[in-house]
Amino acid sequence: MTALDVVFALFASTAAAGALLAVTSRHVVHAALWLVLALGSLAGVYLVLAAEVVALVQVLVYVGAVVVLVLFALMLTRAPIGVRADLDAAPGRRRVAAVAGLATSALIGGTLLAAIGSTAEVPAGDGTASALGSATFTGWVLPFELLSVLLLAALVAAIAISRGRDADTPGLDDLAPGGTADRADPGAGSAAPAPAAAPAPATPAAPSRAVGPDGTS
Amino acid sequence: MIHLAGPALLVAVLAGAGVYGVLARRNAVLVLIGAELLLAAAGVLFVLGTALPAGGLGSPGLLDPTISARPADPLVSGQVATIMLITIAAAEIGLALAVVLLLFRARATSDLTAVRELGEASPSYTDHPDAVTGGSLP
Amino acid sequence: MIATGHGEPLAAWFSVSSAGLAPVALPVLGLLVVLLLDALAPARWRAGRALRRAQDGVSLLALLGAGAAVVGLWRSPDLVAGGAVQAVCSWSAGSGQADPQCSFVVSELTLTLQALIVGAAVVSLLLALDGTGARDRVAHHVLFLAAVTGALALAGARDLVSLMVALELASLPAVGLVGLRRDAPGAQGALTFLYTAIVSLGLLALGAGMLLLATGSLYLRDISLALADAALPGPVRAVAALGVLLAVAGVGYKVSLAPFHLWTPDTYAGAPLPVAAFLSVVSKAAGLAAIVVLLGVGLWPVAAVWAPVVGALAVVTMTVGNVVALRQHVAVRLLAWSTVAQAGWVVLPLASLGDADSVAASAGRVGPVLAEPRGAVAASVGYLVAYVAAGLAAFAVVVVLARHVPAAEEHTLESYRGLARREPVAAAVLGFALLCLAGLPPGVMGLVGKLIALRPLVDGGAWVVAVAAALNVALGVAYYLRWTALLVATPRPVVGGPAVSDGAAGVPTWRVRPAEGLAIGAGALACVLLSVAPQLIAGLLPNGLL
Amino acid sequence: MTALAALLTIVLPATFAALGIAVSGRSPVWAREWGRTGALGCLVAALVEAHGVLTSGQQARIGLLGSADLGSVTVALDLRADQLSALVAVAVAVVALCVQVYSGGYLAPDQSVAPDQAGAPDQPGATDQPASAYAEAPTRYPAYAATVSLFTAAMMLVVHADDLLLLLIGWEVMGACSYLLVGHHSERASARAAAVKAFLVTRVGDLGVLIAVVVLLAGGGTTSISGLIAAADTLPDGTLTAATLLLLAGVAGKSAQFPLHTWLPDAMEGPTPVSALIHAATMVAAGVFLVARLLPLFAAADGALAVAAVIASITMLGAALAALAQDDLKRLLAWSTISQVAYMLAGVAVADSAGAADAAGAADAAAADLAAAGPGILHLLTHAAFKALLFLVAGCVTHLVGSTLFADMGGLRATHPALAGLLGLGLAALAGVPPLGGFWSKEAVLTAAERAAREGAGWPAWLVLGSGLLTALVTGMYAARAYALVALGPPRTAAMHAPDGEAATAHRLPASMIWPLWVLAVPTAVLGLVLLAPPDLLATTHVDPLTAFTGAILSLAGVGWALSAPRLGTADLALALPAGVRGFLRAGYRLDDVQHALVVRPYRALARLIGAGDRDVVDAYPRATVVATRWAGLGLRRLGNGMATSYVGWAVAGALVLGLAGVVLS
Repeated sequence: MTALDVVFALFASTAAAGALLAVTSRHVVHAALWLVLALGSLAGVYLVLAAEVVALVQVLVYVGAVVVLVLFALMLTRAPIGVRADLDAAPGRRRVAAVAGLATSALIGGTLLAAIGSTAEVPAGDGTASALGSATFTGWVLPFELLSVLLLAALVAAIAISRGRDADTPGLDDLAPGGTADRADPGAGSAAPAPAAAPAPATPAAPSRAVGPDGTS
Repeated sequence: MIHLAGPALLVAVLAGAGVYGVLARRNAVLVLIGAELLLAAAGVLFVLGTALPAGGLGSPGLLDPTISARPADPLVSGQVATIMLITIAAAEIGLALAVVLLLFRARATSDLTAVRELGEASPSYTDHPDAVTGGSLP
Repeated sequence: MIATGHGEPLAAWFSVSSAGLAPVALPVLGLLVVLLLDALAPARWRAGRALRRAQDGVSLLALLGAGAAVVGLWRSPDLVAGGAVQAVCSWSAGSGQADPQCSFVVSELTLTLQALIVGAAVVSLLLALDGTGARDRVAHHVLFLAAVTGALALAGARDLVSLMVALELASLPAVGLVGLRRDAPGAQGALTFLYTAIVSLGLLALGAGMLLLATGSLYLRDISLALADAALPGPVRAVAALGVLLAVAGVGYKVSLAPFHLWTPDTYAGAPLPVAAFLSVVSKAAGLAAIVVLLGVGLWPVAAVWAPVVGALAVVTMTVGNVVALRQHVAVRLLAWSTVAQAGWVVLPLASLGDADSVAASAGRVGPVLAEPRGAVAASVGYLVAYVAAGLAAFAVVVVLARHVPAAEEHTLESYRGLARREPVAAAVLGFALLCLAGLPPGVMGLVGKLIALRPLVDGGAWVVAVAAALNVALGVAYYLRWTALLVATPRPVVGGPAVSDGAAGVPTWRVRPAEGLAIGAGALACVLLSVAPQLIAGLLPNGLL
Repeated sequence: MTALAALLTIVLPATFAALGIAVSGRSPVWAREWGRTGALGCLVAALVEAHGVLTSGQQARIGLLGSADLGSVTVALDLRADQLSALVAVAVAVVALCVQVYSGGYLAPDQSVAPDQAGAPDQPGATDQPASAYAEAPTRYPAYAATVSLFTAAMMLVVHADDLLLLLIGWEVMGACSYLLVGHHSERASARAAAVKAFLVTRVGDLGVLIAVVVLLAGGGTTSISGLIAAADTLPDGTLTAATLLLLAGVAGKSAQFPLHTWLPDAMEGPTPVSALIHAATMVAAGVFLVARLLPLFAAADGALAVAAVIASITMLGAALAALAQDDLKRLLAWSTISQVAYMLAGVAVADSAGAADAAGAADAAAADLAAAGPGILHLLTHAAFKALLFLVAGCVTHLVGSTLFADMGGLRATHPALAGLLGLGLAALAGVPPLGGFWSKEAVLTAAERAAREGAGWPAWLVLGSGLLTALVTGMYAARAYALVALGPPRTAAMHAPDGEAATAHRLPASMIWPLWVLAVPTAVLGLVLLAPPDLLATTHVDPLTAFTGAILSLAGVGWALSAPRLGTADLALALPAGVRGFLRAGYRLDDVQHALVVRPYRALARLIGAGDRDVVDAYPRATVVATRWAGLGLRRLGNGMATSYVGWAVAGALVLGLAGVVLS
């Protein structure tokens, strides 16, 4: 039991507790904040494991960006502030989920612990920025470049999806190929999305239209 | 030097919590929190992998203390993988939130149980509607 | 191109072959040009169709360029000599490795898969061109090219990080494509797809982490060498096995293996039809590339662990797909479930690698043993080629009909009744494609594909799996035949449904656009060609995998 | 030239099938002419091929599609033309032409000859009713004629294939065509059921052939028939035994041998010309042909020929007895087909290639192998002639009477003496009355069995001999009984009455239905002459005088017994049997009931539960195979409940099971 072990135990237990609270909290904003705690503590875990750069990225990207995004989304979707029971699935489903979660933990933990045994101790790795930079731009240059394309594509996709559709600008589907002259019902098929304030329909609305091919729905 | 069992346990707990979070939530945004935890578990595992000497758990140096530890992985594979994983997760969550917003705009809800008209149990896909009980599955 | 690294613990050198990466890089270039065109184009271009034409042209050119690069690489000296181009490699002085570690290798397998992906992508793009609105054209083309880039990169990826990133690159933009419909079904389809993709990424990453932990490397070659070492302790081997199978689970959703397949029908139904076509062929080819790279090229020394599981998965997948497809009455959903069933066939040959003898014979050997599972991988890829050709042809007809014929709006199979009288050419292509999928003559391609998929199993003695697969042939024939028979059936008098055609019977009231005609023609041509010369799909990968 | 002719026998009917569909539109007249032209061209090509093969004595190999390289094996998609294929091709072409011509009259929309509705549409027992055919003929005839052409082409492909894959394609196409043809009267529930039954039962056997091809491919590394025959002695025993037994399953299915024979009597639901086509030369004969073609493999495999002999022995006697008790002319003919095909199979099964080689003095082993199948093939040819004749005559009788039940028939000799004569000729050939063709071929089979038995072939040969002799007796009985019921006695129905009544003029048979009968009567009578100058194929086919005498005496005894029955007080010999036995035989040993209880009834119950779906005949096959799987499909579909996280849940569960399996397996 070294000092590092103690520090690690602190961070790890905080992260684990934060994770458990984040998935069980019945308060949406709290859930997001518990996630911040869990991911922030993970940065500490990375530090103990001598992955300085990873810890930095974790703080910057996760705590700084991802959680903010989540909070924004919660606000934009008018998630109720306060304790709500309808965040979780039905009790039966939750039990199934708990069994699945426990099984996952047991399988992964059991296999890892069996392989690790009782004596294995690890030295601190080399997680300096210089080492990581060199590695990224030599051995890992291909995934790095692919990642840049991925980020660009995700950006384009997010913008394109969230741009919304104006009545006068045709979207992917309802622009009839080459014009509307040869279509039977150019406009009738494009059921405009329900306005944001409309209540959720009790039954799926017009499901048969939902399978409309491109061009009609 | 820290004991390996700690990080391993952390991985197991995070993965389990992530799986529970994904399956037990019905708010589309909260499901994403579970998914993030699952990815975080994988990140810890990667970093743990780099902390081991070359050859991983199977390397002789790890199990036999008399052999001096072999040099660490010069490509720092695990840490690079973690960073990339974090980046992918960020890209994914951005896209996911855009989709959730789109869903919210179209159906005024982000409750996954309320929007399932694409499913097989939806009456429009059954050849004999009376043979299938509608959409009231849990 | 060799650059020296920074010192002892770091990579001593690394090399990048720009020619080898050209097929992956060209779509990225096209994507950037499309974006730039949109940003910089003068206003008067925007008013007319010039900008759209330019964007279409650039996208097609980028894909064709990638195709040309693939053809060019096939002639490269390394490949002609039976080897492979090591496109992105590094060598670490301190790692004790004798060989360089490569994250991208251009081998015969890579090129075969890339050629298939490029071909399928070109046809998918042609199908999408006339369905894409003016404003979304940029987004569509950018996402399309990005997804194709990911698929192309998967074919050559040889380390788990590249595999992971490329797999996501092949998936995330596809989610965006599904969401481009921008309505509730589109959002649901995209969300279903995305959640499955994220959780699968989690599983894949956990699996990769386990493998890293067990073997100390993320390079497939090093991993397989480490796992082939008989001295590996049992518990560590268990970690590796768990890693391998979690990785399989993480990749399985991409090819729609049961039980990771449930997103497939919903997403296909929610997506714009051309995107569904893209998902069912290009995306599936990417998934198979990932599985083949992971299992066939990388982890086959531990095949004894995963082969029985993959065999079971394959049989379960094809059974589930066939059984549910029997009850489908909506064309797209039927195609979706049929792709599930076909996915089982695609991975089926890999199950033959579990033969204890071949694994025992290879244990402890290094180097060229990696060429060993050629037969099974070639069968998998061969079946995939046949499936992609038939799937494209079927989807092309469905897409074009749905776009032009109001009667096909509801998209049930019933709206295809008597199609042969109204649209003889389309019905002929669709019918032939369906027969190919079913594996019935004259769709010889499908029959041969099924035979070559079964062959490794029979050779390897995996009789149980082979017989189960053979029984599935009969099951699958049923729903393909049902659809095919509807094409030539007598039209029913209209009962409360839309009239079959506005004009006189047999006179089309619409004209096929050039891009659509090209797409249908290409699909039909591929089917006919491969049926007349089935040796093309049977004789793939003559020189091994590397 | 030979090669080209062989190729044309396949290509011509296929082309005209396509033309018939594409060009004739809805005109039955055009469709009829396309069909007839195709069949005529096919016959000419087959004759040219036969001429080439018989004069030059060589076999031709025809590279068709080049070769397909399936990884480590090469599939040479070749055709071949030798004496076996040429002779069978001629028989197929003759029958096909006769059927095409005859169908034009039988199914034509000629209102002037439409008989009165004698039988109710779904009257049990009465099988084919041309009456309903008339109503449908204008729209269905093109498809019908084209299907017959396609059927011919498929059979020609089977006959000429030198590669198992090609053979399999023809085999499957034939199955699909038979499904369509048997279900021609798709408005009748019984016709749909019969079509489905024929398709499903034969498919069970086809699965055997498919697996056998895979086994041979795995064991022999090739699917080339020539290659496999050449390598027959070197193949591993296990492969040979497995493959030949699986092939026998396919043969039993296609050739309607016990226990897969049950579809054939029901297939009488098809129009009578279709029955002639299926029974005489094409589908049913294909099974026997397959055994003859692959005889060296069967000979090399332990026990395969013995199994074939046992199957044939059981089938020939059992089917003959069942035929004796039938009260429907077409069903009687159907059972007689089963029995006669069993004779063919027996003739092939007792083949002794070594003895044949000695006797023929043939230079090469391949010719000897072929010659060994001689008796079976000779019977195939004579049977093709007389069975086609019988069915076409039966069609004429049906046309006159409006029913296929014996109860409605009688007195044909008085009203239509020529037709009665032709019927008598066909039945006499069936019974094996000398000197008709059927006599020589049947005695050749018996002689071969006797020789094999004497030369130590063991008990299967004795079994075949004993069963064959008994069957000869029973065959004579049922053939003569049929004649007695149809041709003798007083006319039963108005249609058969007085030749001067208006009914008789209304029922003048069209010429196109008459002259095919005379064409077929010639080979029925004189095909035995071929033994005077036998081709190589039949070089070793002998008729031993003593055996022939025994067989002829037995069959004549049966004939006499049945013919004298009226004088003994009962018009129908079958009435002499106890009622229970008669019913048992008539129902085909109640095998259908067994099948019904085990398969059909559960299916029906399920179908009722699920609710009647689409009644369309195109859905029949899917429905039949599907029902059991539907419930599973329903359950599986419930998984797709539209909720994303639920899908993810299954994915995670799958991953956990996979991971657990991996940990356990390692």
